[in-house]
Amino acid sequence: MYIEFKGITKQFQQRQVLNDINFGVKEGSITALLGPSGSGKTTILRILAGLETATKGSVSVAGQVVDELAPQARGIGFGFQNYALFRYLTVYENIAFGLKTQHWPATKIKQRVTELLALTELTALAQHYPQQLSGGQKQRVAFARAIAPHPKVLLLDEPFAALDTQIRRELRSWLKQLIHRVGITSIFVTHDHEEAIETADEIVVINQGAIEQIGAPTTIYNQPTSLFVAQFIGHSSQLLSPNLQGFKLPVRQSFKAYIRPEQVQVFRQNEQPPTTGTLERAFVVNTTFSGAVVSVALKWHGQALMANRSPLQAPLHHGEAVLIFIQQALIFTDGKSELQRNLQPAAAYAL
Amino acid sequence: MQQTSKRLIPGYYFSLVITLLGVSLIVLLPFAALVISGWQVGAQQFWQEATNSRVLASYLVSIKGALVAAIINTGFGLLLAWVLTQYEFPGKWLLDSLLDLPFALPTAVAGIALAYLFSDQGWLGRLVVPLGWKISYTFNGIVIAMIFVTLPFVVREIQPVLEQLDFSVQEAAYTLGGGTSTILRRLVLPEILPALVSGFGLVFARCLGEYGSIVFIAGNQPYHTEITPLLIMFKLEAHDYSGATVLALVMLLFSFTFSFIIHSWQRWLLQRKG
Amino acid sequence: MYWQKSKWWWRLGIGLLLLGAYIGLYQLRLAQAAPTSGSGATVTLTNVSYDSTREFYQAYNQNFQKYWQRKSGEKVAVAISNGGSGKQANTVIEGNQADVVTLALAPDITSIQQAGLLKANWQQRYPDNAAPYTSTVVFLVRKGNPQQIRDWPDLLKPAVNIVTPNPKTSGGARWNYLAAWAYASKKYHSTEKARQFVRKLYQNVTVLDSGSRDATTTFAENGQGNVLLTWENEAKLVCQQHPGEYEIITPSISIKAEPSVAVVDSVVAQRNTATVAQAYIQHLYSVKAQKIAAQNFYRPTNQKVAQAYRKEFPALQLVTINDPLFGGWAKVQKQHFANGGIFDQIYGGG
Amino acid sequence: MQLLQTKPIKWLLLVLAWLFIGIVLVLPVGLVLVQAFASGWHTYLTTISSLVTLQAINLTVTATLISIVFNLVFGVSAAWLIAFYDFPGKRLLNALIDLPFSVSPVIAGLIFILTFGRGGWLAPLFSAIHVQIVFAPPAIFLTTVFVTFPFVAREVIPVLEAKGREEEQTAALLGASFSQILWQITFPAIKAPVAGGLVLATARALGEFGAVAVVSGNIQGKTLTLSLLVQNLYNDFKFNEAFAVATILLGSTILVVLLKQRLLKN
Repeated sequence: MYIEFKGITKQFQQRQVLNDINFGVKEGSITALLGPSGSGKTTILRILAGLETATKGSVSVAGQVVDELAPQARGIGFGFQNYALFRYLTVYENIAFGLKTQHWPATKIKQRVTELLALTELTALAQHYPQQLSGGQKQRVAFARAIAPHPKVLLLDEPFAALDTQIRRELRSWLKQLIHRVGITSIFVTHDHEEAIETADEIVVINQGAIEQIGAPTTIYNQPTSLFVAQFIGHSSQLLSPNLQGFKLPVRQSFKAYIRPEQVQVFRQNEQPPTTGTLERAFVVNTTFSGAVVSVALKWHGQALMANRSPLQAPLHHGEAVLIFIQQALIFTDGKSELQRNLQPAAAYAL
Repeated sequence: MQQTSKRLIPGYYFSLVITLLGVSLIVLLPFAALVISGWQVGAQQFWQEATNSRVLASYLVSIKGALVAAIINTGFGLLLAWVLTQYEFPGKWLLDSLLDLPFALPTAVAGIALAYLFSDQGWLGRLVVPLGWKISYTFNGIVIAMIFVTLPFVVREIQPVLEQLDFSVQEAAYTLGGGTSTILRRLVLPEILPALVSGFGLVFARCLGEYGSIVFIAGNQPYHTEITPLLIMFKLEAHDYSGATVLALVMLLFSFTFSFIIHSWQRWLLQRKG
Repeated sequence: MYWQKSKWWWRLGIGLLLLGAYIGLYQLRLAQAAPTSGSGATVTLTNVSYDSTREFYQAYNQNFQKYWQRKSGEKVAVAISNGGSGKQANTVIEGNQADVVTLALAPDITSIQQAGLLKANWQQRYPDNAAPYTSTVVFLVRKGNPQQIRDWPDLLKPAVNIVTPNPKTSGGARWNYLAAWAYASKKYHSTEKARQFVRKLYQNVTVLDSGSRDATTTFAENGQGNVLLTWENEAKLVCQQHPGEYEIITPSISIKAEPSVAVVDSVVAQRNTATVAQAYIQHLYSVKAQKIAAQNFYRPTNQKVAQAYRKEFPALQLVTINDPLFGGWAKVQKQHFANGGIFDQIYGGG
Repeated sequence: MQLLQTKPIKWLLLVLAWLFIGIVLVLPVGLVLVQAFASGWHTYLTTISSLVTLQAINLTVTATLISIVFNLVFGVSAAWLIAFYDFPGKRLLNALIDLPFSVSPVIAGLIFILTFGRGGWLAPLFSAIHVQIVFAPPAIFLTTVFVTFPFVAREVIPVLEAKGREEEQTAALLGASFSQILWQITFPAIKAPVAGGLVLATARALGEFGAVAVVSGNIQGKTLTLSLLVQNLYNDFKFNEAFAVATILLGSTILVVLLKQRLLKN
């Protein structure tokens, strides 16, 4: 592992901010620290950067323990949430700043800054001041400035929080591509699971100062190992001991089932269900059209269940009795989770 | 988590040393000298010095003058701030600039000019003599000097608040049938009250300590027109250092208590406003 | 940022020009102030004096500069400080580096002596109790004397508003107080009656300024009160400044005010200025200096000069501080001006 | 509300405002000018170019320059300390910086007499090295520094706190030194409040009277500032001369006010 956290614990005024954090980050990968605000995820980032000290534990980068190193000496590029661009320096000077402080020769500085300006498509804005830039442009300047001195690690604190939804989407994929192209090991902090899933190679879910789960985005999304992760990541309906047909349910034991809306198929009475399995009866409570999908609120055996349906299909009416087919559910028993697929033959399903 | 962060930005010890050195040499050391020499006076003598009849009279003159000046300046400060923020008129820039003069004008200059202006033969003093009024060398003179030196305080406190006042609320209230006085009382006053209070406090505190301008225009007559700072000066000139120290400590104590009360009141008002 | 570049240069140019003009003027004035010829460094003397001597010492300093240069070849510049006598004494005690002190009354110099800055025999070192010029206390009234004030008892009339400095803070004002006391004692031969007389007098005081100069300003410039109780020289100065506006009333009995002078031994020893400082004081007794004093309304102690100026200074009965009635400063200070003394008793109650 | 916007009310309030300002502000200032020239140009020019006046200008300007330099260095470093670091006693430090604002000038003078005067704490130290503090120029400098103490710090601290520390932290992470951060990152952001604070400090230093009056020995040419000279001339019955010297102070005051207005606009 390129970066390794070993037993990081942090106490502040009797409060346990972090409790025995252990994980590693592969070289050249993008890792997301995902968790609600106050979970301690930013503190992990700041401890790695040297902005704060851990009460216990140790961090190493590229096999070297950095605990005693000054923040400046750790070879880390850090991007603050609000970018913290130097507002009285131009874009060019911002990017060149870290190179000048390290006494690079002038020609080298020029070469590197020009290269980064081209990489981040900021060449035309080189002589602009930060307040003349849009949010996305600022983010790109901050990125260029952080990686300019060839740091070993790039740390970003909520890199997209200050952006509009549209720009956020574009920037995520752009950043992901760029980081992979540059090949720099990166960690970023976010509270938005979509952001983490779309951008990261690996996600570390943190809650109340402890790690809940580590894994690839698909694993985290599909196979949460804790109730917290199941609830925190993505939308899902939570049902109490439902009688699910086609699943191996615990016997004489209460359990919880988490069902994502895209795993629930809804059919009108007159529609031909493309399956031979047993269909459940449910009632439509409400429908909301949100562009790509129609999200359907259902009542099934007295419990609330959400489903998605294609807007191309015939609209549903309130109170209408419909048939549903549940493809996949996450069953929690005694703190253990198990992802189950419906054992009945499923239909080719396109939404 | 800001509290536990390491001192990443360089210059901590540098700025710490300069700041502590400055504060210690210029503020702490002299004040320690004041407190210690006050301590050496002894409780009994302290009480006597602090409460003899002439001293008590000077407290009264100072507080009365400061109170009157603060009330007048709060009223006119409100008027000036209103005029400056709500109306457009020629010479507005001049009026706004003139208001800064007392901040910067040396108190001695203000003092002699006012004493001259309001004396019985002065441009203005002459006008009020037939009415049987005297301004210079009476209590009125003290108030005039206090008004002059603290003129900008209230205006500068209220001005920004009035500028940001949301008049759509008032217009809504007006369309709903609230009269002008109701709107002023129920909607405008609560908004500007915290600023008004802090302005009043600033004026009052500054008036209590003012010396330079008042000494020229007050008659400096014990029991009638002698303010506490002047009495401190007298005691200093008479080489009565312990007496001067006692008065200084009493004044300091009073102004700290006063500013504490004003601060708490203002905080309470702001909290209530939300 | 705040100014355009080209404007910057203009401003800088104008600023430098002004600065240059200022420095030039300053050098010019310095050169003018220095005594004309001769070589060698300039000795500076600091004379800490009281309020009413500004005009006198300005004239005397010029005379002394010439005299000293003629006599010793040395250039001397005298810096003067004026203020209430007691306050001035305090600044010297607190470390104001005065080579000579020329104050309004002996006790102020005695307090400097008690602080260890000069020798105890200072009053014997120069003639006339180290008082080279004297004065007395008179009344200054507005033209035509509307209140018909002729002598001390007229000051007790209810309609009279007196302006006079506070004897507690102003040394000069102690003479004023003592003059009233002297009159009442000589007239009624009773301490109790004198006390009542003076009490009534101070009840008529409307403005009690801290210094004698403040009192004069209050009366003459700001038009307060009907009568200013002040020194003769101060009253004459006002008449000179405002010809035809005021009249001086000389009472039948008054006090002989003796402003004292001394060399501050410890300062001159440290600054190495003893010779010139002593000459500065000694020269005050010269005929020339005595004439300057007379021209500045102080009564000369030199008999010949006094004779020449006798028209200027009306004769009256003058009581001295060493009169049995007072018994010297030490006694007077304790009896009248100490905290809780007679003055506090008669004025303290308001 | 409409009532307050009607013409008659508006004019009434305007007239009231101007009348008040006219009586308490314009007339006194006008009087200074009129009286300064009452005995003619010649007296005016002789007065303001006399050696005593020039020496007073010298002393006043020196005291002001010392205060400005002190204020700049102290104000910026105090703001740096308070805005960029967390440490125990921060609130106390803040209160101590503000203290000189709430103190009467006379008390400001008194405390320096108590500290450096003959009976004072530090008297033995300074008399041993033959340095005169009170009733000499050093005391004038000290009191001027004292009364102008908080100006720059007060203006800069809120601006720096509002700005946040991230820029400086980023610069530090990029390996920047103290002076690089100060000059390239922080100083450009606090130029305006620093200038504003300095303007206020200048005004106060030029005109301080009460505190200086306590510690000055009133020695012409040595410890007489412009304000004290005005008072001395006034006490000397030289009223027109006093007002003439006052015009120098008035002129600098107007300059300061204009400068402040200009800074606010930018």
